[in-house]
Amino acid sequence: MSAGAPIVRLENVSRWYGNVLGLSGVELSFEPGVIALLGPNGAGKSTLIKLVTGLLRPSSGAVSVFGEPPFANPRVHQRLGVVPEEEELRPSAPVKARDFLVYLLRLHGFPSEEARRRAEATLVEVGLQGSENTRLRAFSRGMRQRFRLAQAIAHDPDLLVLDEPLTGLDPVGRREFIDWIRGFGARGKTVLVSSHILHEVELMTREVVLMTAGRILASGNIHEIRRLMDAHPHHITIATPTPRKLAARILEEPGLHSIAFSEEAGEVRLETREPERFYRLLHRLVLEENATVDEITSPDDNLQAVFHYLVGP
Amino acid sequence: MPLYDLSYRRYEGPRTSRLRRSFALAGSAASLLLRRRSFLLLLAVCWIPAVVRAAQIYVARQFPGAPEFFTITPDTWRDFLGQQVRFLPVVLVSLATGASAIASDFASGAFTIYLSKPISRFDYLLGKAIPVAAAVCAVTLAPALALLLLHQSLAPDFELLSKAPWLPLAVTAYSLFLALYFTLSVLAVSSLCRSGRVAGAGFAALVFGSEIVARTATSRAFGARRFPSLNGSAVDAGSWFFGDSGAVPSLVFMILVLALSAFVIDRRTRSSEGAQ
Amino acid sequence: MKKLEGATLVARFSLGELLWSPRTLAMVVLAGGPLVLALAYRVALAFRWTEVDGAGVFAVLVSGVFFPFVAPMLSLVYASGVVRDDVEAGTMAYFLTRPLSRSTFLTGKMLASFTLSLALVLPSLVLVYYVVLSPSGWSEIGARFPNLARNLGVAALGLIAYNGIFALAGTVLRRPLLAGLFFIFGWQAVATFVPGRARLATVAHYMSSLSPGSSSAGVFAGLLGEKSPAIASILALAAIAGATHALALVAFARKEVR
Amino acid sequence: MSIVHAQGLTVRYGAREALSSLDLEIESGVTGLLGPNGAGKSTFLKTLLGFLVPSRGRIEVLGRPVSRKATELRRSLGYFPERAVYLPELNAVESVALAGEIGGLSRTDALARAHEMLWFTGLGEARYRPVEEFSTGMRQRTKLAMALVHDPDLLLLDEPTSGLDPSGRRQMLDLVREIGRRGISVLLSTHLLHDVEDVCERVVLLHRGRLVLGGRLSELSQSSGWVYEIRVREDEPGGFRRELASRGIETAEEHDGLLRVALQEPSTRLLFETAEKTSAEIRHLRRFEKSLEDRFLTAIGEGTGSPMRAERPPSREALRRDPAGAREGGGGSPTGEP
Repeated sequence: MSAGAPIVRLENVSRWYGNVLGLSGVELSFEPGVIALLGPNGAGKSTLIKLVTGLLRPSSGAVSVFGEPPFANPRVHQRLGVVPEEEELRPSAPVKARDFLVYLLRLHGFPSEEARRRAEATLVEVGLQGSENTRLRAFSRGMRQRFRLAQAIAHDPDLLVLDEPLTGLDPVGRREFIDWIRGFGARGKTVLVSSHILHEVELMTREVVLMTAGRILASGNIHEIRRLMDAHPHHITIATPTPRKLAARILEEPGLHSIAFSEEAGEVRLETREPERFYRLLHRLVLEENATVDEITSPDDNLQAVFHYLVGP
Repeated sequence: MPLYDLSYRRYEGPRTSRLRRSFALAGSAASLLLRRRSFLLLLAVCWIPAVVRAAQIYVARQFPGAPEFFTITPDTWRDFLGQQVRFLPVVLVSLATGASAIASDFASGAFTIYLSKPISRFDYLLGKAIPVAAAVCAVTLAPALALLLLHQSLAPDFELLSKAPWLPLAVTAYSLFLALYFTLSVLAVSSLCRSGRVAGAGFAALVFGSEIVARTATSRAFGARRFPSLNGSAVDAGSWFFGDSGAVPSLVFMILVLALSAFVIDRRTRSSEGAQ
Repeated sequence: MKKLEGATLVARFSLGELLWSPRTLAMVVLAGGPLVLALAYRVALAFRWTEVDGAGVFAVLVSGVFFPFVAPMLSLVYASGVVRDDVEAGTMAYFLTRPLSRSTFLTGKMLASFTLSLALVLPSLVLVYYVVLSPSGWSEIGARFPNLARNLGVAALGLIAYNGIFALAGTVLRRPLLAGLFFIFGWQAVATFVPGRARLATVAHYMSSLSPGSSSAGVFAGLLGEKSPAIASILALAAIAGATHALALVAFARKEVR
Repeated sequence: MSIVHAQGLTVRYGAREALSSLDLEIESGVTGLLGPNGAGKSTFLKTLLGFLVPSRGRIEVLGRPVSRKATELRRSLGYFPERAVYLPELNAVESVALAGEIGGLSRTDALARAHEMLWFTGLGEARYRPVEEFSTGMRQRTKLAMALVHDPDLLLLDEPTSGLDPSGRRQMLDLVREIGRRGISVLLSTHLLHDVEDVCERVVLLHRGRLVLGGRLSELSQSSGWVYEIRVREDEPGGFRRELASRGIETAEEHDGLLRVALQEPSTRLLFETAEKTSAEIRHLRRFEKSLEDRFLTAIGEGTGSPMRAERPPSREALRRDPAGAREGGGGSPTGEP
């Protein structure tokens, strides 16, 4: 790829299914790293993913991956790994997991020996050791999901596109794959991942694309996005043994939007439009006036809140 | 004024019997079929032979001097029922009602839902079989009895029934046997598939295929006098109910098909119980 | 990867898939049906129930069972699934995101379905031939060999035409199976019976035109009145096969598989 | 009160034991059923329903023994299967009403309850539309209505939030909580531990067909020592952590700049002083509680059990192989089609 060109670029892309809107006027480009694709059901995430992986063509606009249109394009697919939307993976014939993966690798042009070696190594990687000779049809949901991941990474692609890759995986598997995805992105590769489980997305990346109704709502670093959202004051909760006293000191602070305290719970809840200023004040109170602060939490500064504010409840 | 609670409420009302639950399943399938215009059209077309027969009875009764072709004997009913099978009405209604009955429940996972409710496998199959059997009866038993009534209302005396008092019974028994035979065989094919279309195609191919084989076997080149086929045997076996013991081999073949169908249905629904 | 290499890779794998899929059992029964009839003929012969000679029986089986029923059904079941099978199994998206051109992929799939239907029909034909003719002795078997060879050729040619038609249906239509059944039992059965040119739009007509010693038995008897010339029939079958396969490739290259 | 009682329960698939001599007692209320893939969760649910026959052992539900013949027992059970299921060709009301009738309600009662259940699950507006046209979220709600319509005493939920978007998930969990409040016991099988922390009072954790952990959720997540989670904003990354280290305070980094700090005393003042010195700002500070995930990992032998584990459990080493070497290594590099 030429230097500086984005790995994936969508220029004014729209996609219709008859009368049904899939995507509308999407402008987007990705650089290497992990990018999370978020949005409610029906927001157009899967359409976008199918456009990028070359399973669909745009109704208007242009999609390019590695600088080329991806639809039915072997040059793009050579460097692409996909976990598609379809969860079912049940060939009618009793194909063994290893044989199926070897076949897929051979379609990538690996000679048979190398394909076999890679297939076996990858199955071990995803935790399917011992199930190489099991028929795909007989796989449980969790095993199938691991296999779906295996086939996406076995040829070591430069771009990974994952549609809900963690569905059906157990907590151990989730943790491993979240780590793996982060590590893969850190190696200079590109990962586009869609997920509904926001706290898991937070573990993978801070770069997100938020979609709704076929449009891009926001894209970029999650903390940056939060900062841009001035309309929503930041919620902050302080746990302290002396809530009344602390609240009184904060009350005069400019930018304060609302404040409430509870002696029983030992906490102060407040909303501020100038969080930077507030944090500085809080530090001063602790260091200069000996206030005790046990906990500082802001339920606001996470993906859940951003998603909630932008997409709606 | 009280504030009513509109969230989840517990149910304290009465519970129905198991048989009623099977009927609920059958009723749902039946109402879906009757809602379909194409199915009603099919039923109407399947009644055309009965209308022709009615004309025959009318002519025979109103014009005593009519040619022999119009004569009414007990065999008229046997031939009528046989024709309903030979010329496909029975096959078509069983296809329309039964091909997707079990297959689509497997594909959609409805089978799991049903069995997680308080009904047994048998209750479920009963609920699936009733609409098919009813549809088969609707194009065999119902028109045949209607023709019998028509004949009796036009006839000046009870000559036919006094000569053959067993006729209503034979008509009923043959029709019910046909219903059982086609219901079980189409449900067996349905239980082997995961899509109603494939099941329908499979059943049609079985009927046509066995017919082609039987015709070839009975052709001049082979000289076999009889060769069983899904449909042909069902036509042939009719004679047994009307007092001809020569049709026993066909009857035996049908019973073998019934047993095989029952076995297949049992195996398929048993193994799918846990696997779903 | 070379195109040819890719297509054979796909064909090899798909062949294995088709071979071990549950429907193969039904297909073996289908292809074995005529063999059962042939054995029945031997029994009838042994008990002197029949006087007809083996050659006549072979002709009946070929024109009454193999050509109008076994060959198209086998082709239909295997070829109509070239695209839909993978869509229904959920495997299509995995194949279409591999670096392999669409045409290569479909070529492999169609090659597999054709090979398998051929592999079921031809041996069955040869076995039936042997079973019905063996009572007449080896000399008769040898003498009539050209007849068998010609029937094998016709079967292969017919199968490739059917393969193209049903593969095209499978690529373009959502319900290829129903359309295919209609084609076999509806259109071909009717068109070969009615006088006029309708029969020229069937595969069965050309197959029976080419088949030596067709007998008057069988479902497609009406056809026998007018045969098309051999060369024309061969060309027609080849044209059908070429056009349908090519159309399927073109349609698939642009198809969005959901 | 105990609603499920299993003793020495063994269930096999062929030669494989999916449940092996499982002894388990489940109290009424909302209980989370956890376990890694293949632990036997779905098998357990299917055994409760009588779909699978145990090869050894006993299992009682609501005080009655389960068997294939125990049809009437299923009147008290509601089952929400994992896979997407629907009744073909029916709309939402018809589906739920039919489920009710099969569940033993009369036609009129079933219809009335079907409407009630669909309002309850939030499908009121869409109840005359065919279920086949529904989105994932709507299908899940229909499934829930079908599982509830005959008013079971025990509801078995297999991954009810799978495929739901964040708001759909929250609404589903709210429904589960509400159902629990109405005196229906719920067994919630899921991989999303956050969901369990949200709605469950108790958990049972299966591993390799056996029970490895069980009890009240509140008792399972306890704080240990003076360990804090902290996030700072600093101009020079790492300075804060280095300064703490120089003061002899142990730290460990989690994801996204989150630090885990073990203090020697309850006061947090030290942290603020350190922040002042390294011109950092504390943006998040919280007493660390052992999460359900930690308990989960420890119980099945994947975690370290220490709140100060330096790293998350090592992923399979091979995942971090060198890709460049692998491609060339095996000889024959793939070439694109011309």
